[in-house]
This record gives sequence, C-alpha cells and structure tokens, in this order.
Amino acid sequence: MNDVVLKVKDLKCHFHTRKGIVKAVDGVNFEVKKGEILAIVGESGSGKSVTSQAIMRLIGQKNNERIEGKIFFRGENLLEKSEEEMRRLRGNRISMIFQDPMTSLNPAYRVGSQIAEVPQIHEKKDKKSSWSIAIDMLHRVGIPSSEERANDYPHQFSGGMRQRSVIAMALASNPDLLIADEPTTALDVTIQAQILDLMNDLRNQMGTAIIMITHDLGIVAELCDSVAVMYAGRIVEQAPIKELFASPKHPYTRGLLASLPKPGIRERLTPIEGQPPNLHDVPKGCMFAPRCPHAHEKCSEQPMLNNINEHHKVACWLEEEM
Amino acid sequence: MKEFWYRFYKNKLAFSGLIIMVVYAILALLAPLIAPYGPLEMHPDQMLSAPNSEHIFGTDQFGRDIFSRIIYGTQISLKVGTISVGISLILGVTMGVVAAYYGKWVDSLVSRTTDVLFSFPDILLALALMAVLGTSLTNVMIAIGIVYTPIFARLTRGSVLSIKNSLYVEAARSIGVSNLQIVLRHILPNVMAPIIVQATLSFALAILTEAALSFLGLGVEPDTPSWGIMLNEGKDFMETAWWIAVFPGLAITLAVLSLNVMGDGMRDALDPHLKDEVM
Amino acid sequence: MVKFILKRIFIAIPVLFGISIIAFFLVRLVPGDTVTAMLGANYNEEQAEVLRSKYGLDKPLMVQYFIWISNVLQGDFGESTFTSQPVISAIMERLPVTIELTILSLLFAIIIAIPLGSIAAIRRNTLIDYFASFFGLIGISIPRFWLATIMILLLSLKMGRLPSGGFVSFFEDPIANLQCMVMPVIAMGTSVGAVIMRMTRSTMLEVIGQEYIKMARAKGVPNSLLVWKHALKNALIPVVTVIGIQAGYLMGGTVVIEQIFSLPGIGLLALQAITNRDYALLQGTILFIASAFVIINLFVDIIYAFLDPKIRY
Amino acid sequence: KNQKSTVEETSIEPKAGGELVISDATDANTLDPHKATTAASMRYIENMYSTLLRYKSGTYGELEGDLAKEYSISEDGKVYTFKLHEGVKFHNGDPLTSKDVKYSIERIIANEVRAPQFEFVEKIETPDDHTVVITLKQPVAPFLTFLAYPMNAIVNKNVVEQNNGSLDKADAGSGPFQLVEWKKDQHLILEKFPDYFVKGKPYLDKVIWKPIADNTARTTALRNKEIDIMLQVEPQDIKKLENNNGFVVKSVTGTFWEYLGLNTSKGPLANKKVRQAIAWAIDRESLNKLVKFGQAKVLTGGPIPEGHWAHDNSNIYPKRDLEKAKQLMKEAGYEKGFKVTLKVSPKQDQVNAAQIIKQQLKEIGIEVEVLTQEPSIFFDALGKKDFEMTVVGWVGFVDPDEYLYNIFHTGEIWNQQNYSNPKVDELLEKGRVTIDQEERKKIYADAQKLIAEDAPMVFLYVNKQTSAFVDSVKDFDVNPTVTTISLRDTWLDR
Amino acid sequence: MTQELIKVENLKKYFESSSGFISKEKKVIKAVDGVSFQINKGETLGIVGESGCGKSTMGRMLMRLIKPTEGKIFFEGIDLTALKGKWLKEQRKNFQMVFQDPYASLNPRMTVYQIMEEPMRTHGLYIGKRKEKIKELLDIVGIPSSYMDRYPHEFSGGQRQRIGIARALAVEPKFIVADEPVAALDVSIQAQILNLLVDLQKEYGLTYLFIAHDLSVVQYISKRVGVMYLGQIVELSDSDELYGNPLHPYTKALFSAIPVADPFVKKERIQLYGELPSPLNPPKGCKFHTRCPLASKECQIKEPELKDVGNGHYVACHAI
Ligand SMILES: Nc1ncnc2c1ncn2[C@@H]1O[C@H](COP(=O)(O)OP(=O)(O)OP(=O)(O)O)[C@@H](O)[C@H]1O
Ligand SMILES: Nc1ncnc2c1ncn2[C@@H]1O[C@H](COP(=O)(O)OP(=O)(O)OP(=O)(O)O)[C@@H](O)[C@H]1O
Ligand SMILES: [Mg+2]
Ligand SMILES: [Mg+2]
Ligand code: NI
Repeated sequence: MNDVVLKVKDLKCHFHTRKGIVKAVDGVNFEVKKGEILAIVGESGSGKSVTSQAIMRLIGQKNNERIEGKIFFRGENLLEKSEEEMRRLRGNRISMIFQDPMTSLNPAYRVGSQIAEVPQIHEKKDKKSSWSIAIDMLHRVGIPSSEERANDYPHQFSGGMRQRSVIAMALASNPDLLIADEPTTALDVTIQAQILDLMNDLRNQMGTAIIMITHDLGIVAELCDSVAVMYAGRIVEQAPIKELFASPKHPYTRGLLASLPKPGIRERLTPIEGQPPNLHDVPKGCMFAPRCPHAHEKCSEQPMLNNINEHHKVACWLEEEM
Repeated sequence: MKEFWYRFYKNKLAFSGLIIMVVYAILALLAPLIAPYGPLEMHPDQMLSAPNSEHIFGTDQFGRDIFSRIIYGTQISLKVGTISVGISLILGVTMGVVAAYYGKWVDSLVSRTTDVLFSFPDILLALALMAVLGTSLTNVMIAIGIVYTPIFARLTRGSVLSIKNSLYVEAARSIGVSNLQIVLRHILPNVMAPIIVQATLSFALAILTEAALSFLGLGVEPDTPSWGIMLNEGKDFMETAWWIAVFPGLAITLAVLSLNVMGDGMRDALDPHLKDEVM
Repeated sequence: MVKFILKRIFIAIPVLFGISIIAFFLVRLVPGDTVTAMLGANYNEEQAEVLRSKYGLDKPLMVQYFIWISNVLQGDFGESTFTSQPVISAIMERLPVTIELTILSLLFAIIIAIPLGSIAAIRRNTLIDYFASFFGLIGISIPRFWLATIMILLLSLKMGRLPSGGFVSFFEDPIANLQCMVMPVIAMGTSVGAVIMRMTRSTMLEVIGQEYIKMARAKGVPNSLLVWKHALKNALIPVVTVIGIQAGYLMGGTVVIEQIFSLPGIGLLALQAITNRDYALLQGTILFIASAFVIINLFVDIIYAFLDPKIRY
Repeated sequence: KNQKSTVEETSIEPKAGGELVISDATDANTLDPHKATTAASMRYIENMYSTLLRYKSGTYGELEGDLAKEYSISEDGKVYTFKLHEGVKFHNGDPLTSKDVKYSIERIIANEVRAPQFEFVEKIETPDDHTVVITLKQPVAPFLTFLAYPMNAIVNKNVVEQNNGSLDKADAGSGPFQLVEWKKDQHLILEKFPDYFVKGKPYLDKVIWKPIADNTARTTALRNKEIDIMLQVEPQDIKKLENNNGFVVKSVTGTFWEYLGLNTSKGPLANKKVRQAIAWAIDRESLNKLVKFGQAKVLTGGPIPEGHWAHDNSNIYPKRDLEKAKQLMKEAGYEKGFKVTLKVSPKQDQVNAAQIIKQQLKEIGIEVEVLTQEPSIFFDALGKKDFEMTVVGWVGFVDPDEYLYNIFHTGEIWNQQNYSNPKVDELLEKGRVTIDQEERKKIYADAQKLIAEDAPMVFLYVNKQTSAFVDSVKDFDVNPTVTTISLRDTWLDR
Repeated sequence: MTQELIKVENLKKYFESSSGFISKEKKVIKAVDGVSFQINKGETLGIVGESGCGKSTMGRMLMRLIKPTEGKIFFEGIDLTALKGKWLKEQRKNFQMVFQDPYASLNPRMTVYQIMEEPMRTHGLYIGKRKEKIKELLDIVGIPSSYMDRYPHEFSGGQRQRIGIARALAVEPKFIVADEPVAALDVSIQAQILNLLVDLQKEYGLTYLFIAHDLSVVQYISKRVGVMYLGQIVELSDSDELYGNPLHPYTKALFSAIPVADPFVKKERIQLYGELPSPLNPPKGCKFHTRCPLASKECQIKEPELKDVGNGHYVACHAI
C-alpha cells in the first residue's frame, strides 16, 4: 500500500513578464501516495495553484511560461509527455477541481452532458451509457433526484451543487490522483462539510490520492494526512498532520498557527508582521527573513528543505543549527 | 494613468496610430504653411495631371492640387470628427448617466428613445437629418452627432449601471456624498475608459459618414476640400485619373485606421486582464 | 422562454411606435413638399390645393399622423404619390432583393469572420492573428462605396468575370443571380465581417481565459472540441448581438450599394422617395427598414436566449 | 471613326432579329404617356406608342408622318386635317381609328401635365375612321411639333378603361414594340409587335432596357458588352470609350443647355450692367474645357444651338473680357464688388461649373458662396424665385417657342429669373402665332439677341447628346432631342 | 450602566424582483424578515450565518444605504428611518461601514488622499488641517503617510482594508458596521486587521456590528453573537455562552461543521441535509424545519418567537 502515485522533484515555474521574471514556484519537492491526502497550505500568491496546474501541464504552453524539474506520475515523467498523451491522462488518471464552482462549469451546456463528456472522451463510450454514468456520478456526490437535475444548466444549481458536480466530473473516470485547488473556499461551512466528507469517503473507498490545496488550517487538520506549507514559491515545512500542529518548526508555520483566534481566548492575536514578498523582486536568501522575528545573518542565504526526522522536513537555518 | 500611458506607449501599433493622428492635427493647424497651393486654386492648363514634381499627388479636374486639398481636407475631417463626436459624447453621456442613475421611468424613456434612434441605420438617419437641416458643414456635424448619440447613451448607461452598485459608490453614499458629486467624482471617471475608446471609433465612423453623405450629394458645401467630396469627385476618374480618388481614399483609410488602432490600444491598455502578460 | 419572448415583444412595441413617430415627422420636417415636387412644371396654387386635400395634406400634422398610423396598423401604408402604386406593394416588390443582399452579405461576413476571429484568438500573436487584425482594421476603414467602385473596375472591367451591376432574380437564373450578387455582397460584407471578426476575436479571447475552459482542458477535452464546442458557443452570445445590429445597419447600407450596383431594392427606393418627397413611400420605407431592424433584433434576442440557457430557463 | 461606321450602316442590308440591351441612367416613373415627365419614361413610351407625327431621323426639328399618312393646314393656320394610315392595330389587336386620336388628345388635356400645349384646341372632329380634324382657336406655330412629341401618344381607350384610367404599368400603344415586363429599377422588356403598321419593322425581336445609375458601372457594363447601347455618355467618358475597339461613340449637339441664372428681381443683379459684367467675366471656353472636357458647344449668343433652324449666330459675348466686365461693374456702381449666393442641385457638372464660376467672378470682385441643395428643395426654391444665382440647365426640345417662351416671357411660371422685357414679350408672342418658318427665324433671332444682351441668364453651353454602342448595332440614330425612336430602324449585325 | 446605542425593532427588507413584467405577480425576496436587537455603547455584536441569509442587507439598512420595508432603527434614540436629506446627512457622520472587499470598495481613480478627504469635505470637517488629520489617521491604521498620493492598486489587500478603516474613522463615527472585513484576507493579515479593530474600539470607544461567516473570528471579536437564518435571527446570546452552549439546532449544526484547526480534537458532525431554501419562497412555519433534525409538526405551521431562556440567551425554536 505504500506505492507513490506522484512524485514532484525540484519543480520550477517561472513567468517572464514585462516587469521581470516571476518565480511563482521555485524548486518544490513532494510526493503523494495512494490513498493519501496531502495538504498544501500557504498564503495567497504563494504558488499553490501554479504548482497544481503545472502537474496537470495546464501551464507551460505559452512562450512566457517556463517549467523545469520532474513530475513523476506512476513512474513516468509528465514533463516529457506529448500534449496528446497528456490530454489522455487529464480527467482520466489525474483530475482536478478548481476553486470557483461558479465559473468552473460551462454555462452553455447541461450539467449532465458536461459530466458525460468524460467517459465519452476517455473511454469512447456512446452517448447513452455516458449519460447514465453522469447520472450515477451526480447521485454519488449527493445530488438529489439526479436523473432530472442532470438536465439542468449550471445556473440552475446552487454553489454547493455546482461544486459537487465539478467533483462528480473529476471522479467520473476513477482517477488515481485528484488535485483539489481550494474546492470549498467559495462555499458555506455547512456545504463545505458535505464536500469534505465526500472527499474523505473517496479516499477511503477508492484509495484515490488527493492533493488538497487550501489556506484554511481547519480543513487541513480535519481531513489531511500530511501537509506542505508553501511560502513565496517554496515549501518551507512538510510534516504529517499531527506532528505539524503539535510541533511546528518553521517560524512562518508557527506564525500562521499563532495568528488564528482560539476558541474562548480573547487575548491579543499575534499576527505575522509585514506583507508577503512581491514575487517580482524576491529577497535574496530566505524569503521569510524580512518578516521573521528570528532572522539573523545566515538568513541571507537560502536554506534547504532538510529532514529533521523521517517525516518532518523544514527549510530554516534555525533548525539547521539545532 | 501613468500605467496606462506606459502600456499604451508600449503598444507600437496603437502608438503609431496616435502619432499619425498628431501629424494629421499638425497638418490641419498648419495647412496654409504646408500646402503648396490654395485648396481652391485652379490651374486650368494642368487639369488631371498625374503626380509630378509640381503636384506630388497630381491635380484634379480643375487643375487643383490634390496634395494641398488633402491637407486642407484634414481640417474639415478633424473638425467633423471632433465636433460631431463632441456632440454625441455630451448628449449621449448625459442621457446615459441620467437614465442609469435615476432609473425607473426616466430610464425607460431614455432607453426606448435610444432604441428608436438606434433602429434607424446610420446613413439613412443622417441622410434624413441632412434633408431636414439642409446641406452645410455645421449641419453635417449636427446630423452625425445626433446619429451617434445612442451608442454613447447605451454604453454610458451600461457602465454606469455596473458601477452604480459598486462598493466604492456605496461607500461614498454611506459617507453622505451628494448624488451629483457621486456622478462627477466616482462614476464618470470610471466609465470614461470605454467611452473614450468608443469616441475614437466613432470619430472614425464620423469621417466615413461625412464621406458617404458627400457621396450622396448631401454633405458639405461643394468646393470645401473635404476628403469625402474629393473621393466622390474622383470616383468617376478612377480609371483615367486614379490619383484623384486614391489619395483622399488613402487619407481617410489611414485616419480611420489610426483611430481604430488607437482605440484598440487604449482598450488593451485599460484592460486589467492583460496587465502581466508579455508583449 | 415564452415569457422572455413576450417581454421582448412588449418592449418592441413602444420602440416601433417611436419609430413610426420619427419616420412620420422627420419626413414632414424635410423642406419642400410632395405636391410641389409632383406638379413640377405645372405648379399652381389651385391644383396644389386640390392635390393637398386629395392626399389629406391640408389637415393638421397630428391628424395626418393618426390617420396614417391607423391605416398602417390595418396594413395600409398608402399610395406612392409618384407612381400611385400602393406603398406596400412597392416595398414587397423590392424586399426580396434587399433581403437577399442583406442575408448573403451577412452570411459572407459570418462565414469569414467567425472562424477567422476564433482562430486569431486561439493563435494569439501569430501570423494569422496579425492577418485577421489587418483584415479587421482595413475592413472597417475602407468606405463602402470606394470599395465598390474599385471592385467594378478590377473584377468586372479588368477581369471581366462578373457583371458590373443589375439584378437577375434567383428564380429566373440562380447562377446569374449569384454572379450579380458577388460584388455587392463583398462591398457590404467586408466591413460587417470586420466588425464581427473583431468582436469574435475579443469575446473568444475572454472566453478562453475562463475557468470552465481550463476545467474542460483539465478534463482532457481535445483542443478542437475545446474551441468549437466549449468556447465558441459562449463566445457567440455577445457576437450574436453584434450581428443583429450589423444586420440592421446592412439594410441601411443598401442605400449606397444598391445605387452603385443598380439593384432594385429598398435602399434605392428610399433614396428615390427622398428625392421625390414621396411622403407615403418615404414614411413606409423608413418605417419598414427601422422595423426590420427591431424585428431582426427581436430574433437575435431569441437566438440569444437559445444560446444562453440563463435566459431560456 | 464615327464617319466610318455611318458609311457602313448605309451600305449593308438590314438583318431582322436579335435582342438588344440598352441602358439609361434612371428608370421611368410611369409608362403612362400622358402623365410622364421624365426623359426616361419618354424613351420607353416612344417605342411602345405611335404618335400622329414624328421627328425625322438624322435631323433636328424636322417632322414626318407617323400615324398620319398625310395632313393639311388651313390658310389661317387654325384647322388641321390628318389622314390616318389604315389597318393600324393596337398591341391588343384593337384597330386604331380617329376616335382614339380624339380620345387621346382629350385625355392629355384632362391629365393636365401637357394641357398647355393643347389649350387652344377648340374642337376635334372625326368625320370618318381615318380622318381627324382639329380646329384651334388661334394659330399655334409649334402645334405640329407638339403632336410629334413622343408622349403625346395615341392610346387605346379600351385598355385605359380596363386599367381604371391608369396606364402607369400598362401598354395601350400601337408602336413598334410591345411591353413584356417592367420590373422597376431592374429592367423593361419590350418585344417586337408583329402587327406593327410599318411593314418589315422593327428589325429587333426584343429590346431590354436596364437602368444603371452609377457611371462607372454603366461604362463598365458597355465595355463588358453586357449592354449594347449606353445612352447619355458623360463627357469625361467619351475619350475613354472612343479609345476602345469595337465601340462606336456618336455625338450630336443636343438640346440641353446650361446657364448661370441671375435673379433680376432684387439686389445688384437687378442691374442690367452688373449682369452684363458677369456675362463678360465668365470664361465659357474654360468652363467647357474643365467641366465638359471640351465636349459641349459654347453659347456666345442665345440658347438655340447650332444645327437648329432657329439658331442665331450673332456672337454677343465672343470671348471673356475682364476689362469690359470691370468697366461695367464700375458703371453700375459696384466697383468694389458684392457678395451673392449661388444655389445648385447636386448634379456634378453643375456643381463643378458653380465652383469655377465662383473663381472667375472673384476676379471682378464678386464673392460667390455656393450652396448645394437637395434637388427637390432646389427646384422648389427656383420656382419661388428664392435665389440670387444658380447654375442649372433647360431642355429646349424642338420648337424655338419651347426654348424661349416659358422662360423669358414676363410672368410665365418658368421665368424664374423674373425677367421682363416688353420687346421680348412681343416677339415671343408673335413667334407663337406665326406659321412661316423664315419669318419666325427672324423673330427668334431678334429675341435671342435682346435676351442675351439683357443677360437674365448667362448662357454657358449646349451639351452634346452622346451615345455609345457596340459596333454591331446599326442604324441607331443619336437624336438631339434625346429620343430613341430610331430603335424602330435599328438592327444588329451579328 | 451600559448605554444603548443602537436599537433595531422588527426590521424588514423585501426586495421586489420585477421579472413579472406581463404577469403582474411580483416576486418578493424576504432578505431580512423581522429582526430586532440592540447594541450597547462600546460593545461588539457579531452576526453569523450562511451566504444569502441577509447579513449584508441588514448592515446596509443600518447604514441607511437602503430603506427598510418595515421596522425602526434608533440611533441614540433618534429614529433613523424617519430621517431624510440634510438631517440624514448630519447623522451619517455617526455611523460608518467597512466593506468586505477591499479591492472594490476604494475608487481606483482616486488617490489615498482624495479618498480620505472626501468624507471630511462632505461634512465640512477639519477645514485647513485636513492633511495633518489624514496623516494622523493613516498613522493610526499603520499606513506610512508618505503613501498618501498613491492609488489603491498600489497597495496589498490588507493595506487597502486599513485605508478603508481609516476612511471610516475620518468622520469620527460612534458606530461601525464591518461587513466581513477580513474574509478576503490571508490568515496572517487577518490577525493584523482584527487587532487593529480591537485597538480602535478600546481607544475610541467604538461600537461595532461585525458580520462574518468565520465563526472563530466572530467569537474572538464579539461580546454578543446573533445567528441568522433566512432573514431572521434564530439565536442571540453572549458569545462565550453561545459557543459553549448552542441551543438552536441550526447553530449546533453550524458549529459542528466548522473545521477546527486542531488535529487532536475529533468531534461529532451534525449533518445538515438539503440546500438553503431560496428566500424567494421560504418555508412556512419555522424557516429551518426543512433541514432540521428535530423538526416536528408544529414547526411546519407556527413560526417560533425569539425567547429569552435566561442569561440574555435568546433562541427561536419550538424544541427548546
Ligand atoms: N500566467 C502568469 N503570469 C505571471 N504571473 C503569474 C501567472 N500565474 C500566476 N502568476 C503569479 O504566480 C504567483 C503564484 O500564484 P498562484 O495562483 O499559484 O497562487 P496561490 O497560492 O494559488 O494563491 P491563491 O490562494 O490566491 O489562489 C502569484 O504571484 C501570481 O501572480
Ligand atoms: N438589491 C437587491 N435586490 C434583490 N435582492 C437582493 C438585493 N440585495 C440582496 N438581495 C437578496 O437578499 C438576500 C440576502 O442578501 P445579503 O447580501 O444580505 O446576504 P448575506 O447574508 O450578506 O450573504 P453573503 O454572506 O453571501 O454576503 C439574498 O438572497 C440576495 O439575493
Ligand atoms: Mg490559487
Ligand atoms: Mg454579504
Ligand atoms: Ni505586455
């Protein structure tokens, strides 16, 4: 049961813009195993979405986008695949859910037919059997009277139903890997809870590997097995979930946890001071240094992501020294 | 704003459009200094002469220098463009703002009126208005101004409607800023972008419409060196004396082209989606 | 859906009413009147009076308007003062020509513009995009009548392939009919095509930036399907509106083109009616063209509703 | 070139058959001869209808019998007796009799359009089927000319009645061709009338008329041989067409003359000296060259052109004379000049002429502002004498009376210049009732001199009447009066 | 001792959607449907609830940006709903709003200085020393005053929200409605803003109505919390009491649905089935009965009243 589904090695995604090179992702390593839910957390702009889209090879086509490194999916490097081979994997073996359920569905087509498209494309199923798969998927993600609702257009669905339809679409081909990019940010808590339960069932029943991208530490704590904390295009800390919450090592991770209001405690919050770096001109060395309360001379050099135990990695000179 | 100019400047096509229009404007202002001959000066002995060293664009049926006439024509075309677009801008924007801001029956009234005006094809409406007003440069400008008013009214109404409910307008209202102030300080500056773009496009259309009206014989006074009139006069000589129609035709096309690329460039420069993209 | 259509029709009614008012009063504002134009050489006050009362022109304008509009509502557009032909039959006679010209020009424009605009958007900043932009700019910059004249000289005179003008009914000789439509259609269609092309390009650009296109790509939808199915239908929604507006303009543009190519259509009729101060005919044609515009746009809205399920449901 | 083709025409035997396509700039408004006013209508009508008399091909102003086999005029010039050809049939097969002639003339009078031509008719009698006797109240010199006027055609009473009195789209004629189809602004198709009373004519089986408004399109159509005959060739196209092989361009001096009208009612233009100064200051040759490409015939005296029997060759303004003009201005007290407006309709030639006149008059200090007006507004203004100067034209047609009376006699409706000279009035009245041509010639010569000297109009030039056709078209006569009735004699050498 | 600043009585807002163009039946959205509460001086009342339950609409009514359909709003005893024109403008000084979206609530074409000056100019305040005052305010919210001539897009989201707060403070209001002021911000920035709001309250004795859907944030900042469902307040109580002892089944479900950022706490989740009903045709009786695990016959017929169960804990439920 320990087989690795996805292994990302030294992934870099750079955008060449007029203002200079944006290093949105700058050397990221991680792996996901079958049935594992990996959380990627981080502030807005830290490169979470770019990472996920790079795995899907949804970026890298335009000539101002550069992707480097290796992405092994079940042992094969996705970055070496042709566009057509990639297309056959997308939506089939690797699926993705985007953040905004309001805009992820094509407004001009029925929900059912958008889901039915997946078996049609990947399994060359005919219209009728695809449609019944679509209805089945809608049913499984908890859309009531799915037979009728499959005929509806996206605007007739509520936000939660739309997001569930998107998930149905992503699951229609039983993927090995599901990448969920903030799948619940736009939803209400009660709906969010339903979606999270759904994903948990999925992992348990199908053994799907899931990458869960979020900035909500609550979701991380409740759903995920391990977590990677990103800051300005790099992973600064990676650990199994309990270990991370119990003993966060990186000052950024600590800052994040500290800035959350705790139930019943009214004392002053301790925020991380300052602003995240502008990716157009990143500080040399440790990205977090300008906001770090423990910064010292060493921090002008880039720290590596090092293991402090078998599962816990952190990129900080403080840990290095200890 | 700086950002806008920078991006506009970076757009070579649009910027050259601007340059061309500036050159046109200079030509218009300095026409008497630049043009080698008067626009009405006839040289019967040189009628229909092909481009040569004396008349670089040739002469027309009356031996008038085409080059000089085109330069003087710039005055007319720019005037027609500016004033008629000015008229439609003022009328249209006012109508649009009033309709969108006050809503209810005012909106219905204005919207239906623009619908009605919009239903008349531009040339036909301009033609009918010219027949009513009589031919003269002023009337051409008024007619074209009226014809293009509905576009601005619609555009403004749409933009104002979308901005009217924006949070910053709400914020201003919560502060207690008066309606007029909200329109002037918050709404107008933010709807100007699409309106300015439309203005450049309408400017181009106005030049073309003036040409078409002149073509139908209902444009400006006949010896005015308007590009449209020159084009019309040259049309029958297309085969024997191509230069009469071709040069004013090129002048029109170039002006319209410049205005259009300018408009497009402005649109791009104002569009936040394109901000971070490589050029 | 039905409700939507009914609603659109209800909005169209005051517009049509407004059009009738403008058509009527604008025509009456034009100096010089039908009777003087009609009598011409033999003008004298007495006869003019007789004719005026014959055509009801001695009544107050408002009364004339109400008489006219109530007749129009009963399908009676009056008689041309010049040819004594009923206005409605004069219009009907010419309608096929203008409709054919409009439809063919529109088809020509759409067939060129939508694929070109879409491809330009997908292959942004490539040669084809530049070509499309060039076509788009030239298309809207060239005056129609200029293009028409140049075409006559080049296609008809120099190459001798196409008739220089005139009209042959499709039912008499389909080939000749199409031949004589080629140049007018190009002259009319180019600018319209340019406008539609530009619109298609920009909406397409917008649509392919949308999340659902990304989603479709993430689903493994092949590129061709992505463009022609997922993107185009959405991109077409605003384009359809533009097509509607352009169709209306085309009907107006026929004034110039029909004149040049001697096509016996509504535009030419309107022009003659203006010159002759043929009130009934002029009111009729203007009302007709403007109403056609409204009706076309009504249809456009209905097509719009078909494309955009948000309106349909 | 022209000569050569004329020679050929006479030397070969005409061939029957064939289809001819002919193009005019505009389409007719109506096919009703008694209502029509435009030349376009006339050209259709004259080929469909017969008249009592007709113009003789190749002449200007000479007449010959059409339906009338022979005719006689009483001594006092008041009683006209016409003998009609026998066996003449209308297109629907009805015989044409003297009753139809009477009916037609009465219909013309009732229709008002050309009623003035018949205002002195006292009675019309039809002693038998083939004799018509018309009695006038007073002698009318141009009466025969009027009867030859193509639109004073003889119509079939039955057809008129069948069509509720309107011949707008109907054919009630007995002419060489009969109506097949008329699609407005598209085409008019005529076919040979097999029972035409002149045996052997017409030669052509079918004539198709196509109106083409745009000049480029029209010349292109001819050069592509889409049409066989193009009427009304514009001056600037004459050279172009002449240079093409396979085409014949034929011109004659026509009846359409153009002038600079000066409103004599008020202002400086009321002063005869000013008007004369203007007449001297205009350079007609230069105008002819610039506007008409030298194709028109400059008028230095009165308006009746060379080739017409009533032409007067006294050169009153032989050449532009600025000195004289300035002198006259000085005498009139306008040494410093003045400002006037010049109204013109959007007809390109006239607009052009106006622009040049503006430049020419500047030299004697007159500032002219040119206003183009939409045709109906323009003509309305002229009718109301609401103008100062104008450039416009007049189609003189055939009889000198038609040329002069209506526009120069005091108080006539077309006397837009508000011109009045009792001596001219007297001459014009006299010319009307004088039958003898020699005598009339003198009268009109005097009148023209007086008018030219008074200068209510500055006569500019007479236009040529030019048609161009494919060289296989034979015996097509280009007539000064713009008629095309010679299609009856035209044949195709194909 | 505690002084009542705001009192709201049976506030209602019905929106008419005018889609019934032909069929004259008008659709009514009951966005806020009979809400009553009061807020004491210097206190913070938090409002939570799902999207679309009418939180913003209520806030905008308190700001008098929209007119209530029914009900009264008393501000220091003055009935705001009865005010108009000049009188209303006069009162506007006293209450201000901080908006959810810091990107959309600042006019992109005005500099920070212009944005800050506008309220002063409107109310004719600080004539002659506006610049100093603006500097002072920017200082308070932690924006370098040298940035005064910059445009909003040159600032990050957190900084913009600070500018928005500074603008609200410019007229020295007594009451601030904060409509999800941190929802668009990152956690690390969110804490900065929350601290700022708390500091300001302490320093100036401000009174807040704090709207949010993040329950932990509401709990942290509010003294009392109201839970809204479909335009009505279903539970209203002291915040610690509410979080410790939620009574209404909806409140319970809501709390159980929030993921807690602590992997060592495993809690029971109360599943809510079905979607939030549309406010276009809300259920009869208790509006929650369609999703309520405790629903009885009574709930379908009779609307429960908000009743005090002691300790200032109000609940609207038949089952309690
Ligand atoms: N096509 C692009 N061109 C230039 N820069 C880009 C592009 N796409 C993303 N970026 C930049 O890369 C950085 C990382 O973006 P990304 O979308 O991965 O952030 P994120 O972590 O997903 O944030 P959020 O939580 O807001 O979704 C951002 O600064 C963004 O501006
Ligand atoms: N101007 C309006 N016209 C019509 N309906 C409106 C209007 N404003 C709000 N609504 C409706 O009123 C209801 C309550 O809206 P409101 O914005 O107050 O919700 P909210 O609780 O603030 O939600 P969110 O958490 O999404 O901000 C919604 O159903 C909304 O669609
Ligand atoms: Mg993201
Ligand atoms: Mg809200
Ligand atoms: Ni760029």
